[in-house]
Amino acid sequence: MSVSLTASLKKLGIFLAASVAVFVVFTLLISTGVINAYYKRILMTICINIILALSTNLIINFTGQLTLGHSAFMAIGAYAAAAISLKTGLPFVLSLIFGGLVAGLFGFLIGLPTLRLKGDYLAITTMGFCQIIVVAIQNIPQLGGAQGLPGIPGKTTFAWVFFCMILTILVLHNVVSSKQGRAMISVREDEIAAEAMGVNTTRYKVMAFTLGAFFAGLAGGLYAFLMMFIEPTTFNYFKSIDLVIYVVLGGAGNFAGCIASTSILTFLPEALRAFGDLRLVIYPLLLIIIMILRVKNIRVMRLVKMIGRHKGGKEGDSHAAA
Amino acid sequence: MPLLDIQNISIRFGGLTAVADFSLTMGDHDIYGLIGPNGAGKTTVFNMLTGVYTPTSGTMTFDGESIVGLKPYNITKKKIARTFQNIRLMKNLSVLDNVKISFIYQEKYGLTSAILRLPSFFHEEEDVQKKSLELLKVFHLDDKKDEMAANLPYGEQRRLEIARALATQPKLLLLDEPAAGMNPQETQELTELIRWIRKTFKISILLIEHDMRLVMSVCEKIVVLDYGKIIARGTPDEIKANPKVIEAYLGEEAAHA
Amino acid sequence: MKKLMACVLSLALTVSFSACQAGPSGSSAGGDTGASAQNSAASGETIKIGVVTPLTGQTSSFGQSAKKGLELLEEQVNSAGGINGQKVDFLVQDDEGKAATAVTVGQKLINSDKVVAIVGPLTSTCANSLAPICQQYQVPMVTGTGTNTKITEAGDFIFRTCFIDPFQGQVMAKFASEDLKAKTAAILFNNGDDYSKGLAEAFKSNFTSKGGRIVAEETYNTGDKDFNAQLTKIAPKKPDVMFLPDYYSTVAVIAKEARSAGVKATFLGGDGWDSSELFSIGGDAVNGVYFSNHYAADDTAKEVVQFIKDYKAKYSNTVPDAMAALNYDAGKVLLESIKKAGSTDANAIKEALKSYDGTVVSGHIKFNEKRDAVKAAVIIKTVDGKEKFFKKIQPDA
Amino acid sequence: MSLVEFLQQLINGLSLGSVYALIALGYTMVYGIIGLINFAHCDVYMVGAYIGYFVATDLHLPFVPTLLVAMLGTAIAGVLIERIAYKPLRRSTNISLLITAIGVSLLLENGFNWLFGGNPRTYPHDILQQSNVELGPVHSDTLHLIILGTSLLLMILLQVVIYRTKIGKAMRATSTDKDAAELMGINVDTTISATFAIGSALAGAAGVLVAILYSSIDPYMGIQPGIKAFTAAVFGGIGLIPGAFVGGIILGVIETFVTAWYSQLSGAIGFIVLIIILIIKPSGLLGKKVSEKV
Repeated sequence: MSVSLTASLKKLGIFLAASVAVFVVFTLLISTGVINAYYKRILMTICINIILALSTNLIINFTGQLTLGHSAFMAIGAYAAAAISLKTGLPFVLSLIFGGLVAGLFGFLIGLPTLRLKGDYLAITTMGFCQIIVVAIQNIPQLGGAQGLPGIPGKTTFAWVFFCMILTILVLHNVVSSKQGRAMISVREDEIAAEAMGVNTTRYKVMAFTLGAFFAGLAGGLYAFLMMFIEPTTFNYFKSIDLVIYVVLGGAGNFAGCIASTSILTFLPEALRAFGDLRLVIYPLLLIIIMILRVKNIRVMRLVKMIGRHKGGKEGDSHAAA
Repeated sequence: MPLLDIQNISIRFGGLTAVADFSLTMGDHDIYGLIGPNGAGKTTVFNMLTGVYTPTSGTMTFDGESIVGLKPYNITKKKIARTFQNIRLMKNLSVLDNVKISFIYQEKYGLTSAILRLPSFFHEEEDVQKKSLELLKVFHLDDKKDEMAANLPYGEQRRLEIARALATQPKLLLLDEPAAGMNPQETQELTELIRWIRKTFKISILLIEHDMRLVMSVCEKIVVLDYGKIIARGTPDEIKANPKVIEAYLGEEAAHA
Repeated sequence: MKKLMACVLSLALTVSFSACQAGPSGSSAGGDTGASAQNSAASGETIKIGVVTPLTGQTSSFGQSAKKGLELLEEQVNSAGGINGQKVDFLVQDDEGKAATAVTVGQKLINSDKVVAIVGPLTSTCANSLAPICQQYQVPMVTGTGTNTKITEAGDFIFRTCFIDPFQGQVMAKFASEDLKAKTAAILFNNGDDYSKGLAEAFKSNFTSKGGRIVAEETYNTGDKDFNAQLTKIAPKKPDVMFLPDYYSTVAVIAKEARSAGVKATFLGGDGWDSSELFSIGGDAVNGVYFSNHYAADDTAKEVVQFIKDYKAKYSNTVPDAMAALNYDAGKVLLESIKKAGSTDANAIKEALKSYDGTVVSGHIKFNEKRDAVKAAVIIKTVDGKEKFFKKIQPDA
Repeated sequence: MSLVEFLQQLINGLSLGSVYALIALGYTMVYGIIGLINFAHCDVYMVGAYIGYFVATDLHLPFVPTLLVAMLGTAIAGVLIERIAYKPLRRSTNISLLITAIGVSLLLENGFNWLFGGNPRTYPHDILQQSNVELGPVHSDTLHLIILGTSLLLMILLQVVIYRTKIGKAMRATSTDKDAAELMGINVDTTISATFAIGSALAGAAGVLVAILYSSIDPYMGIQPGIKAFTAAVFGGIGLIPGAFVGGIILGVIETFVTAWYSQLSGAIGFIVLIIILIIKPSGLLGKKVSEKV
């Protein structure tokens, strides 16, 4: 891994150029009608889901904390952004940032006490938190309660979701390839050893949670201004479970895999629509099959690696003896 | 002023007193050994020293400051580092990244610098890269820097763990059975390594070890624990001659030695 | 470097993969619709109408009924020669009862299938989310069951053929205080459901403004089956009536538990009570209940009789429920307006809808300036396991 | 709140809690042995209710045979699910197993919705005669008492099975260390299948009993009680059989009293209590603190 400034700038330049190229291609396809409004909406949903999945990825795959309540932060971001825009007429971009910040604040406040729980206990607690947020919103008449909040201006465009996604990729990539990211990964690998090496694990867990919450909040804001109408049950823990599925299928700590699995899984229900009601049977069936095949595949990979290690180990020994 | 001053620390788990009235004083550049039969409470002493457990009573000062009740990562910042009895490397990370973990607390740049890639990020990261590689070179692990830690042979994993602990820049290094599972030749190399570490890094070392040959040859002083209590302390020769130790623990092994 | 490039690549690949799918799946979208469209005479053009309704998920039972109602309508219209010489094709899409899915399938219908208008969505939540999209693309949308007030506020292409939540709440409050002479009332509603909450709020404000007193207002959440905590609290307050605005499968359980908890009040409800299953679940506890509905199955009006007869004939003697009737009505109002407009131009249809004036199964329908149907409600009384027409309540002018 | 009302609410809470406890027992048992949050457990509960429905309405069997057939059916279903979906993943991460369990859960829900439609079906509740039981000023009914008794009985029975029988010993060994158990001659596959069979049979029994209590069933009926029961299991200390019972009962009582005090909170109260408990006692009410050996 290179850490030099010039290499880093070059890398950034190529990434941005590639992103702009992808954006231009899609914009052309949209403006010429090759991608109609329906597919454009799916495309935008994919971008929003990628932001959500990457932020979940930071918490689950990089920091190793199983959260089943990430959609709560999406809800907070969506409602905060929509409400402030409707009440004060704050400009769109500031509303988005506001939504992200409020979500991030909640992430911090929730993360602090709950992140000392481990594994399944953390999972159920975050899931419970998600449910509490949904019920809380249902009881706030100023936010529309259970009936939902209509009349949000439809300001989210393809450019907004696309570049917010690029921004998310960049920021989270920079985070995970810095000391902060290393600290998060060390928490995932072995909390006790990490603490013994001077890593304040609580601090980095909360940092991952807060950052994740911020981007989920940002995605929530984009979603609100895309949908123009939001209601609480959209954000219940089933949405969180979807996110967990995206990142688990994407592979451990892997940006590209996460993006690919999110795109495919967001599009899959649309592709399966031709099957009618049966699609909701096919989807979980595919999920189970993929999980099983994935494990088989990992086993094969491990075997290959083991053979490789055997060779490498021998070389290593001879070297050590020399 | 001694580097480490432990006075009468005890710890109880429920009704069981795991360690009672443990006292130990170490100066700069000392190598001490902590021995005793299995379950005598040696690792528990390490765990109290590194903040994993908080002693029920007693005082511990390091470099003139109390370290009782500090979190493990804060104790590391006070310059005490350790290895683990059952190797605790970050198995899925590369050898290099394992060492870099130890530099996290020493790097000063914040999240903003990381996200915006400000100059401080590059300076410090470059510095860490350099230091880590140097350390790996010293431990003959530099050509394996990109290997996954889990794929290293056992002896190299032990070496990497020591390298990782040293990367935290300690003044006191706690080694928990570093020779466990090593063959005689590797143990011999380890003996050299420990002496060399003290000399090069100018630090003190406290060693838990079952391999008496290693303990007797490197340690200047030895403390013997049995059932959580100190039953003897002294130089290797004194310990070898102590009938209590022979009775409690050394027995037949002493006969072989 | 590699990682970032891989990100871009995988994104580009998957997205273009989805774009490639556009062609085939766009054209095969009619798969869901009834066979009736195909076996009727093959006249060239068909009028494509989108239907957005939940066929899966926790509200699927309502959506299935709605689909049946509309398929009956499709069959009837096409066997009578279609509209303006063209066959009608209802393209039914499943919104899973989720707001986001409603918008996605709505856009599929609008942008890929090029429907001329949309019937639905069935739930208020979905209708609220799809309405701004239909308005944006200027596609007339007629919801037969979206009772939330705000749906039609999205714009002038959005219509509703049922009454709004406040109206039912108002009708029942008026009925309670004027006909039943009730002085005290208790309300128990689903706090997480827009429909239930909407009715409860309207009942509360209307009942108190008529001089009544709400002695207890308790809530529960979707999926709850045990209401004893709330009922034990309500029982000693001895309300004259208890308003239970929720669907039959829930209120039947509440009614049963309420009776054994010692609640003696007369139960009142909304159109969600209407189902033949009400009595099999609720047993004796749901006799002597009054609830507001769109029409009474024992009504002798010819539209009602004919509809029930046709429905039973098509669906092996199943009695249609309100969801079937209301969506049938929404479809019918739309088709008659298309007929009147004489074209499938969106603006022409919109104008025809605005001036619609006719009688369908659920009564006489005319739209007010908010494009909400102005129509009478009926009060049903349950007697000996049967729903009986009790009274008709005309809307205030 | 008067004393009578207080007592009545206590009985309401116990009744609700016994429903939670009944479902939580199977959850916690599977968790205790193989460490999997079996998300599909609540759908096996739904399957049990459906089997009971068809047996009682189509075959006109009385209550006890209906219950037994439903238990047998769900036991088989549970074993099949484990063999087909979970077994290939046994050595992979917890989270992969969790995703698979979610997949199975969705498959059962949507599959039943596709096969039998989403309409709630009226349960043949007359197969078990219910009557009110007056206890002085307060009341309950026979069915609630049966459910309470059943969950108490099953808790004791499970404890006996796990601590007094050979298969129980095998289960405990498997839960401690699969590999070591295998080396000691324990057939781990059979043991895990037995665990699933028992856990699923419990879910089946719960399905029939609760369906009779609430009179109707639908394919999604398991979601909410499943979450509540899981909360109860964690609340009591997941993996501990008495924990599931105690957790269920206490959760039921707390939920009832808070709902009676301020029903607006009813949807969230279980979780609020759970989070508070876990923050104070991270391993649940009866759970022992397990500190990792360093």
